[in-house]
Amino acid sequence: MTFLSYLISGLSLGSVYAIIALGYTMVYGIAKMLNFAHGDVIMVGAYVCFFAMTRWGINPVFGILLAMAVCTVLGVIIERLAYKPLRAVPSLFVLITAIGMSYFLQNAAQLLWTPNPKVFTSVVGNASIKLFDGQLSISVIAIVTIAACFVIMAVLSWYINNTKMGKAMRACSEDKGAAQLMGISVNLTISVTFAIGSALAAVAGVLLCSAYPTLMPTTGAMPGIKAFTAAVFGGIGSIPGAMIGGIMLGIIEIFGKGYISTQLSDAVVFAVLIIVLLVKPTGILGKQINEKV
Amino acid sequence: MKKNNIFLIYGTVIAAYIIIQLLMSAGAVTSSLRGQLVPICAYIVMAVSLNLTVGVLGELSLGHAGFMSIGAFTGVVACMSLESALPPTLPRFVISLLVGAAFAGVAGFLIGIPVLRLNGDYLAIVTLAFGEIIKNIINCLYVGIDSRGLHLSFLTNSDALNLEEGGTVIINGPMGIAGITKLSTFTFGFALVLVALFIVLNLIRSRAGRAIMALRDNRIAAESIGINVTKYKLMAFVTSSALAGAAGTLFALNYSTITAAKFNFNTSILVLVFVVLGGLGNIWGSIIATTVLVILPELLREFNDYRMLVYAIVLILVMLATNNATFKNTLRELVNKIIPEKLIKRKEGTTDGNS
Amino acid sequence: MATPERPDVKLVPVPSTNIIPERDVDKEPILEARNLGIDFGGLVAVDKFDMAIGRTEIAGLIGPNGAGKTTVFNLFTKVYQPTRGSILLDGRDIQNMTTVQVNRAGIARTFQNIRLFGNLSVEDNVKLGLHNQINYGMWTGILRLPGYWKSEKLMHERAMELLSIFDMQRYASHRAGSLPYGAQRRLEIVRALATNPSLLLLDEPAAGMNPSETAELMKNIVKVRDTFKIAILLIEHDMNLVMGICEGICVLNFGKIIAKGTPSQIQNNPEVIEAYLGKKKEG
Amino acid sequence: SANEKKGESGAFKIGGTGPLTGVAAIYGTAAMNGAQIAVDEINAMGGIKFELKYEDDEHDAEKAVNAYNTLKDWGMQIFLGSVTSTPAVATSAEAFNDRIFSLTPSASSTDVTKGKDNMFQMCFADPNQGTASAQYIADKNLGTKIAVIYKNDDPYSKGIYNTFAEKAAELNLEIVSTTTFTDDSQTDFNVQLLDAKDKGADLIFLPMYYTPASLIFQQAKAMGYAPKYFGVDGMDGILTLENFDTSLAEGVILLTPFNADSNDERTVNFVNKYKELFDEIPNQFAADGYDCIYALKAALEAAECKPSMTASELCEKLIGAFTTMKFDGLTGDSMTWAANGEVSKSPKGMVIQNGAYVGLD
Amino acid sequence: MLKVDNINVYYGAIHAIKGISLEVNEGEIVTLIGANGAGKSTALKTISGLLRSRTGEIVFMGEKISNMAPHKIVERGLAHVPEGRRIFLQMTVRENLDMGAYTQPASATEEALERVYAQFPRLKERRKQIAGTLSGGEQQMLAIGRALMSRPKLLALDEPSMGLAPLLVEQIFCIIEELNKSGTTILLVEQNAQMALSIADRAYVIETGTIGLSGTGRELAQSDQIRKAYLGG
Ligand SMILES: Nc1ncnc2c1ncn2[C@@H]1O[C@H](COP(=O)(O)OP(=O)(O)OP(=O)(O)O)[C@@H](O)[C@H]1O
Ligand SMILES: Nc1ncnc2c1ncn2[C@@H]1O[C@H](COP(=O)(O)OP(=O)(O)OP(=O)(O)O)[C@@H](O)[C@H]1O
Ligand SMILES: [Mg+2]
Ligand SMILES: [Mg+2]
Repeated sequence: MTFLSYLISGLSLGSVYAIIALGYTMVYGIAKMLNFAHGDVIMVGAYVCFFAMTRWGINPVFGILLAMAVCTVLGVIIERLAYKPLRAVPSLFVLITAIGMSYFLQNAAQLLWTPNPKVFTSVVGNASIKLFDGQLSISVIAIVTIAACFVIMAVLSWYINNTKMGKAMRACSEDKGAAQLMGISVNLTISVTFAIGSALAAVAGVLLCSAYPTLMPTTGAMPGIKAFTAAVFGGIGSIPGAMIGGIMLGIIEIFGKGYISTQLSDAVVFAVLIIVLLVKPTGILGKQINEKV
Repeated sequence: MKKNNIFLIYGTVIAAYIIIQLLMSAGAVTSSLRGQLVPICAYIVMAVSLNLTVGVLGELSLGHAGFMSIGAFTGVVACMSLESALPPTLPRFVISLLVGAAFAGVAGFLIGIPVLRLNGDYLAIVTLAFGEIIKNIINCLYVGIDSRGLHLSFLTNSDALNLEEGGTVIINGPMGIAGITKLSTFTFGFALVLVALFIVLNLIRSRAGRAIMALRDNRIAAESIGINVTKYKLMAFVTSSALAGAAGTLFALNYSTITAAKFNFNTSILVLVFVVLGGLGNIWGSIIATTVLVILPELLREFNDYRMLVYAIVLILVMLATNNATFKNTLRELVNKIIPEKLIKRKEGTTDGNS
Repeated sequence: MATPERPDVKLVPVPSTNIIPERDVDKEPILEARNLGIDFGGLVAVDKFDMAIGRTEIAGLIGPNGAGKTTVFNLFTKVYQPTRGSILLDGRDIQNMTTVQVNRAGIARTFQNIRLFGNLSVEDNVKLGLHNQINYGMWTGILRLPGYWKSEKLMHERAMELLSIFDMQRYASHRAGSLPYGAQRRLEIVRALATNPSLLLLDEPAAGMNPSETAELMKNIVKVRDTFKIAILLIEHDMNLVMGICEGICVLNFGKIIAKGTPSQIQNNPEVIEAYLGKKKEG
Repeated sequence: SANEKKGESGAFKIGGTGPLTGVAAIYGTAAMNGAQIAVDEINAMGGIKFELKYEDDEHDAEKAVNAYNTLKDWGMQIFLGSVTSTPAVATSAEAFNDRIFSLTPSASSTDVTKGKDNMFQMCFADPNQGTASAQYIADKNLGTKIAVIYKNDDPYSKGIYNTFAEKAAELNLEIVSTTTFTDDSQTDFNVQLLDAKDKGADLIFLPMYYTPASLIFQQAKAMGYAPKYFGVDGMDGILTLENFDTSLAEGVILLTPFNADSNDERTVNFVNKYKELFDEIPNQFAADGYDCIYALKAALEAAECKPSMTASELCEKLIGAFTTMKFDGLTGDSMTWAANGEVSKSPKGMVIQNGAYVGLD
Repeated sequence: MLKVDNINVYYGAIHAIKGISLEVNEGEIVTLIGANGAGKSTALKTISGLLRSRTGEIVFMGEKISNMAPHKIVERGLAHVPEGRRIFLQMTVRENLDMGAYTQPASATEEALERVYAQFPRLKERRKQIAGTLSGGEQQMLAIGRALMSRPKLLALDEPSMGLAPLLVEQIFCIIEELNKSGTTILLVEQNAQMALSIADRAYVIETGTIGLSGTGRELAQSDQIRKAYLGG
């Protein structure tokens, strides 16, 4: 029973990591940059939805849509202003602007919305399903998050592999110059990538805060790093990989706490990560692409 | 290599030291600046050593603060344990520094083994993981000393050390180390910077350094001409982490307290920002970028609440400007216009320095 | 088509089963591949590959695109592990060697798509080739002990000497990545030579060169062989070069050897003409 | 040197450092705001005048020392300590060397005051809270099987836990489950709660701030587990958490020196002012900041200090005043200070009922 | 059809193209020859919009295309097979070809694909292989095939014969001539000047960033100066 409870907690936590990791890996896969501001876009999304629901009394569904709209615009603006001018230089430089952007968003949020935590109202309520005479309970938000994860993963995979824009994205990720020669507008493609990634961030923010309802300007930071870890764990750039990586990470974290030690759980998570990467150097689903000599 | 003009590097550092010493003796240095001299030195050593990994070896590391942490804690433990046995500060300081460097170097070696099998972002995540593990472990670690020697305990609390009457707890789990006697001085810090520069610059401009850079540029080609990848990756990694360890000791011995939380992901990122902003592989750039970026938040204190916001904006703008071709060209043309040909070399340096 | 100036190379007739030139016949071949093969998934990239290269031979490996020529180089240098067969270098099986060890044992190569250390200077690229020839330790370097100065001076001299073979001394301080294409190809050869090989593998050394540059290159390849007394195996699609300087030629098609012989034998082999050369050319 | 600069405007220059940005910004801003209200009140009264300057330390020892040095350059005469413990340990060592009198509103670790005669605390020291909590639980028979969840990378939390565990053993309280979390893993508490539940704990001791506690309440409820909760002063503020479902905290007992819902006239006045100025209900940090300024005023008056005195002169006088005076503030009546800098005040046991704090005794 | 007027191109401080002007008429095969580093590839990249010219003007089909984004230029019917192939290494052969037809309506893709497969049967055979693992020559075929997918009006080819087997080189030149006959205008950069001149209507010789000589293919092939410098004769 304990095992099952742990597994369910792990799945719920993991699904939150997974949903963030999906956006992360999407942007990484296409723009080839580690967008360290992703976690902070999540935070903004959660705030927008929070204000929509609690201050303006908007229905949660519209709250989410509004959050997605705001984040989409924000994501595209960030890309245009801060990342686009650096497209020709090594991605490490963009990493640094992304970090600057992350500082910026956190501090702007603090000035706008004060550093005081707010309690997020779950968009699907706090109900849970009780099994085995209430010995085991699964919260609805966990189920919704997992379901959302699967849907998003499926839609994203399909989109990238089958649509024209999806193919343009893959082409841009490999060689922007050659993609242009195919008639692909690199600017548009990357903007769309960021738009999708940021809209996903908004969804992730809402689900994250529905499951773990504290909302602060720094709310996105740690989940952002965890999601980055999850994305790498699953094989960065791989959409199903991000999902699997996120869920694995959640489960390992909970099992580490439950069966090893709550004090050492962080070390356990990261040690497992290192071991997995030693065995599979490109993550769980990452393709080992050998350079032809 | 042109961008690592050694005379410029040593010259700037030594001149800066002399000028600051003169100003200090004239009482013209504010407490604020004076208080930052040692951390600046420590961060310079951090940046220079990280540049060895990121700029010269070409591997992204997101856990450099982990090595700093190991150096800080082991160095301070050494320092505090030797307090009665070795009262004079200079040798005690040097021994602590060596202990810190040695432990961090060993950690670098251990983490270097998985590093060899991974590239790019996978390596980055392993270093990040390593930094987190170190932080977590030190938070659970208790070390004390009494007449019987050092005592160690894990996952408990300081009582489990069973210290004798009069023994002292050195590392107290999440409380870290408190009551450190400040041994670090600007002069010690300056000396460490010189040593670090000497090691890194000479390493880069030697047979081993060339091999390390070859790995960065093209691993397959390097193998094809018989360069042992494992050996040189490890060499760069261990040197880099040992120097970070020394920087950690210097840093820790400047404050009366340190905690594991100080050396978290954000600190690793901060040092990475210094390195990238200063230029990959560009040691002089690392020194300047570090100095400017450490002082900048202090200069921005006037902005009060907007301080970190302004810092973020400055960071982004500097990044955009330094990578903007038009901006660089305009700057070059401007410099060409204002300054006669033969002075350009030197003047360009100062323009960068003030940016 | 204009006949290129042929460098003065004396072709030695050889028995058709063995393409080693006569002067090398009584010596053990520098490299011998026996029944070599490799598969990629379902694709049999190289199969039943037998070849012997004489001590001072310039041999050619030709064949249509995708025939498996580069793959053979990758097998020789242990970039790929063969699925079947064995490779003897100087009579020693290289089965358990790594790329690095193979190089130290005497095989150096260039790459079809240039792989220089683009951010380093031309001189440093060559010095890296000398890495295992002139040795000193890490601390000798850091502390600038006398060994450092001595070795670096020696390296510099050797590097300049090697560069001068291809008349490239003037580029010594340039960034390798900024050189014109042809110069980059030559630099790769110099770097490979610096590792003091007994067998040099050149993958399309003349690609991207115009005919006059190619003619220059041909002279240089022969010069290298003559000065260093080493064996050279080259892949090339420029028939003027191949027919001009190779003593023995081996033709691959779909991973299998379809012909071995002297240039004139190859040029007149109907199977080779059909698969590779196209309608016969004069000259 | 800067240290010897005097207050020019006839006001005492008080400097404070605390986290004004980053994760811990709520605590720093609250303490700063509370102190500012007190300064404004006092300046309006006539008599002693204060000039207050706060610098951000980002909850980091290095930045705190920088902030402290900036304040020194400004001419700080009295140091309002750092708000959080780790930075306070670093700044108090500097202030000790510089002989600048320091009073921290809320840095509760004993390392802050240890060995420094000029360093005083307005809040309880961690051990006091730990012992007092255990004593209180034993006295009131609040629980038979106790679980503890603490934050392993937080000196505050770990410090209280240590003394709590010690005292609990002494009092024969049975601790059945001890689990932890860290900054990196403070979202999911299911494992900790399951452990407590499986071991049959009927009371959970939560030496932590209210943000993670609010998650614990929510997650325990979701899993159908309803033990008693016992918190410490960091729990204060949970009811003012925006949009918090206060029913989750129903029955939570906490030891806190400050109660924003108190009917005490000074508290009401302070709370109203704070709401008006900052649009928020003040927490304990704000009250601590407020009290610090009034305590300094009392001490300065008692020792007959002048703004023209140097920091080190003030330091000696204030040490004398603090160790002898009695002070009534928002966070306690008849507070006194021991020579080691620790405050003695009686914590108020509170229980949350119907979304409000109710005094227990 | 294409008119390049006095363009100047820089790489940072390096002045790579110093005032080049040239013209390509509808239906022609025009070739650019010149030594390594002369600026041939740079000229092509500028025409297709990958690089910007500081001065001058490029006009394609009566429309000014200098300073236009490359993808817009492609849409107007100018395809460029870049130096070094630049195929999408991690995509399959088929996907690469699909990318080539990006600007085309989906209905036209199948037919274009059949044509390319007919010209390069090897590509059909390897359509599922990851392009990065193709041999050098196979990659070159893919690069040309990919450009043909967009049915360009003007096809700019940068050293298409590099790394190809002799049989294939002949084939490639045949294909170029065929394409030309079926209405595609060709701008060809080649090291194999002999072959290039033999099929070209007109040719330009680029020498360190400027146009040295120009004339019909035949004229240049017979010029002594050219023979010495570029034909190795
Ligand atoms: N790593 C690999 N995975 C799958 N197939 C491969 C791999 N490497 C090579 N091949 C295939 O093996 C065959 C031989 O390739 P190779 O590179 O040896 O050809 P090549 O003879 O050098 O041709 P070219 O003259 O065009 O360079 C090709 O069909 C190629 O697609
Ligand atoms: N990215 C670049 N950065 C700096 N200089 C460059 C760059 N690309 C080319 N150059 C320089 O510009 C000049 C022209 O180069 P370009 O590639 O156009 O020559 P090319 O005629 O195509 O030669 P090749 O026959 O070798 O392909 C050369 O001197 C080259 O070194
Ligand atoms: Mg090949
Ligand atoms: Mg070119």
